Amino acid sequence: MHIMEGYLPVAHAVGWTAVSAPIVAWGGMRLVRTVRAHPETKMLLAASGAFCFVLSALKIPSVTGSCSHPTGTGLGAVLFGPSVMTVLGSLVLLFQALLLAHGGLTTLGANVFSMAIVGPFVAWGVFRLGQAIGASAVVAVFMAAALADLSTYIVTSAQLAVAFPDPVSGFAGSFVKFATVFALTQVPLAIIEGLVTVVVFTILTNY
Amino acid sequence: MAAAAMDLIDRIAQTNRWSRRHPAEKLMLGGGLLLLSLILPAIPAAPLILLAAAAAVLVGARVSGRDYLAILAAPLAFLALGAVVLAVSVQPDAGAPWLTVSTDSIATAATVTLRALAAVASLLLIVLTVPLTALLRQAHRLRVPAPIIEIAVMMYRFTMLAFGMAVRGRQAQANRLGYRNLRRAIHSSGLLAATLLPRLLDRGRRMEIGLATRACTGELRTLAPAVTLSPAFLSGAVALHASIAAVTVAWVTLVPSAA
Amino acid sequence: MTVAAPEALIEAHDLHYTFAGGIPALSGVDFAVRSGARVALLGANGAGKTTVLLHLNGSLKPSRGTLRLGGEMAGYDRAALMRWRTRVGLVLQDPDDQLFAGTVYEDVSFGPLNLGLPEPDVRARVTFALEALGIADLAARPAHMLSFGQKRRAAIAGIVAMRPQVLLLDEPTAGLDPHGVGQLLATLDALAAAGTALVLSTHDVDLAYGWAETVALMERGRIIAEGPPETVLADDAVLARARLRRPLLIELAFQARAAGLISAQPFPRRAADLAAWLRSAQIVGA
Amino acid sequence: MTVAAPEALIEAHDLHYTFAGGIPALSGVDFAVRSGARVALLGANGAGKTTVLLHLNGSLKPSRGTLRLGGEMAGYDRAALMRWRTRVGLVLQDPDDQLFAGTVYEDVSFGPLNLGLPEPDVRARVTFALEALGIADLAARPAHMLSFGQKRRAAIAGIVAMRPQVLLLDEPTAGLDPHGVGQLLATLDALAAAGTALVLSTHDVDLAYGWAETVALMERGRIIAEGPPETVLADDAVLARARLRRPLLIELAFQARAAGLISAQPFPRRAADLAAWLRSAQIVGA
Repeated sequence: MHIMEGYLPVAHAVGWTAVSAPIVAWGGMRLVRTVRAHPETKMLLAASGAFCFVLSALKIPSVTGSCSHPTGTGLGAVLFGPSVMTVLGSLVLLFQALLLAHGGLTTLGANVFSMAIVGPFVAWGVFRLGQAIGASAVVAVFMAAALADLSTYIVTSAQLAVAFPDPVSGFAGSFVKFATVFALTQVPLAIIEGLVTVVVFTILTNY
Repeated sequence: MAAAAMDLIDRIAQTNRWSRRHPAEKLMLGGGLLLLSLILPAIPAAPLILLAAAAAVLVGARVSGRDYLAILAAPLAFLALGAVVLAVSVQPDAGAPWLTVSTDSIATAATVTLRALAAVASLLLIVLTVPLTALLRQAHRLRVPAPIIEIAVMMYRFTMLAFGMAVRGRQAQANRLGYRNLRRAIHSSGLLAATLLPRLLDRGRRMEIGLATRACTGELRTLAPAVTLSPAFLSGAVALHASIAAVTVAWVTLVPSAA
Repeated sequence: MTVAAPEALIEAHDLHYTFAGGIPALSGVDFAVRSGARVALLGANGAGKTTVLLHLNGSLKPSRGTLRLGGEMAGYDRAALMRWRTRVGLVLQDPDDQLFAGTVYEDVSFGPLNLGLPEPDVRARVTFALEALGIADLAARPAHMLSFGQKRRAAIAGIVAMRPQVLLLDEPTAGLDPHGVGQLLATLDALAAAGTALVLSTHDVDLAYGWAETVALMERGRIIAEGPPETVLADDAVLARARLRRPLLIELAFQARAAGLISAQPFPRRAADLAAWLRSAQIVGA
Repeated sequence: MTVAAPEALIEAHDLHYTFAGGIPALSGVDFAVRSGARVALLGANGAGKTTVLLHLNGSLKPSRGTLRLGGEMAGYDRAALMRWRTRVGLVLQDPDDQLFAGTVYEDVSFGPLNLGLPEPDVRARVTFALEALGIADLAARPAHMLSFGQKRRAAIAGIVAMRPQVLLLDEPTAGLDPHGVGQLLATLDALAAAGTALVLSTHDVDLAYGWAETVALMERGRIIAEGPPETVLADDAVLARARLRRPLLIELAFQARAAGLISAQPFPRRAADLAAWLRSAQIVGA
């Protein structure tokens, strides 16, 4: 679930784009440098990007029946690193907007911030933290993927709350509303994404 | 699965009556409407934009109404849910929060929903008439570095291959009852994803050989068929944008309650 | 004295199906699989063979038409599909689409485990399937380290381990060299002898002629002819419609007739029988 | 009077190659491609056909042995590889490994652009290649909207647009139905008539027998026999070593002989010539 085309007021659309653009540009520059030095990585990056896109579009057994879906950014961040994921995640969002009419172009900046920046960095941070405190790889990967998924939806709720504060209870009330509808229903899905990611991670590191 | 929706959108984008038109024409038309939907007051602009965008897709590009509605269904569901959330207010006093509805919140919900509807229709106009790769070709105008565009073009290709693999893989698992309960389904999904990545990376390596045999220099330069820009189409688009803006301005000035 | 015809294992009636974008895939397919069947679903690329197979095990739901299993109307709810797939197994064309990470043994155990069988039964079925396909020695190999032919066998073993009554195979000989094809057909013969009904799709007329008991010829989402291979595959009109050619052995028989050797019916089905057939041919002219 | 044999376009001598993991792929391959050649590289799966083709256009470098191009030792630096690939084109087996661009037109333009040609020349070559393969109407299609046969043609067009002197094709008929194979062979005939030397790999003995001028039989990384198809493919000993069978038409000739019809040499190469061949056959016994 992303913020739909036209849902954000102009100022917000521009604002979130301004926040996301430098971070994605930073990731993009690092990527371009890698690719210029090793042109063959282009193909592997494209294949990885396609993998992330398919992950995010895989219908995992849905509990809520909502339009929620996994983000796939947790696994991507653990496998490819967060700076690569900012770019691949942005491309995934662009593809979702253009191939699935899911999300949007004017809301791309906001969605990139929640899914391609916050999600991967949370995942990466949690994974590194887990390793640092000696948690098993399984636990670290589970937490990284589940929290990346959940944080994306919390940020989305916050973005919507900032844009549409409740006439009575302001940002806080609005955040509660959006979080209840969008983020809370995502909790079981986040757990499932965590579990699936553990299966994937275990297999990929074993074979 | 999303694969069916993507397949439908991609197929329409590749085969609609406007698919051979210069991408810039349709980007101009759809992008202009999208911009107007954001900056003009939703009443009366949004209904006009919705009408114009839908007409362009259905009449101009000859997209079937059934397909159009099927694609619109998902955003409509989001809109309906969002409208309810916006229309209801949380009253945090008296201990437990209360839900109330006010004219203000209903007005916000209506405006936002209308505007988003117009914007989605404009987005669909672009999405359904311009093939993704034609759009990516235009990205260099936005000064996107060539390697990023090349990765995106390749990613599109791999995405189409990956979706096929995922759909068939899932079918194969379902044939062996891999989705009979939640536990097995989580296991099967994990297996499927874990199989997909090495297969895609393998595909990437073989593609590397495929490109090398064509004297690849490191860059992935290609040439698109030459298409000419139609000045008539472009001026039509601009005229449409201008008249929607003019009607909106006139409405806002003449109808006192609109202000 | 009237004996009721044995109930068909699968009976499809008037199947219609349309792909996304409104492209018709099937337009009125009638097809039955009886116990002990050896059917070749023959057709050019794009004729609709795969789509028929996907309907026969419930992977696709027809937009019109009906499917009966053992005489009962097929259901598409979770429980009905489960029962359906235990009875009708489908092997997809590309083995890479159905082999998942892990060893051959693990992969073959996937289906029996999903059936919820106790471990000893699962192990017994895996052993049985691996032996039936002649790949017991590959059990511990990871799937990506197999040759193409071995992958194909492992994929079939994964379905055979579910002990289906009907085994559907989508282009099972594609990509196999003559030796691999021979091995595969021998395996299929063994499965048929053990009582499994077999339906395979192919565009190889020589294969269909030599292997099948019944040939169903597909073209543009329809079955345009069905019957014994020596009849269907000698009918130039339907072959032309299906954009296929005569099997070489039939071609030879026609040419022999044209050369003045009147053929003795029936045409030989295997190249090895050619000598006997030529010997029995009545010589005219010369 | 001595006339120097025309210099071979490619001449491979004693090629050795080992895959990662130490598995030997080639162990001493000698192979030459002369102008006007129509060679079928025939062998079972895993015999080393693809590895030979990858060496012939410089995609793999032999661990031992030499390659000469037009008499000169092949180089593996960037400039040498570039010249090499302009002269020797390789079409991979799976067209999905080769098609990368958004549309067929763009994809076919890739090679000519890499050659550094000016835009009008690139466009001319794309148009020529699309027409040579009969897919001009598919120019604006993306690869995933093509049928398998169309993908194959698009992949070949991408190489033909580079106007190579030698065209190498890895299993070009794999996955094609009889109609598709017929179309492809007609296209190859046209390219051969225009002066392109052709080498194709296959495990289809009937195809090799009917199409090739020279057959090179591979087994375990070696070429174990080379010569005209009617000689090589009638030699049961080498066929057995290569795990292949006789072409059906040769089988027929043998069976006819066994049946008491002494065959008139040479064996017919096409099924259509059978009647004439049978008519000319000397009848013994009867």
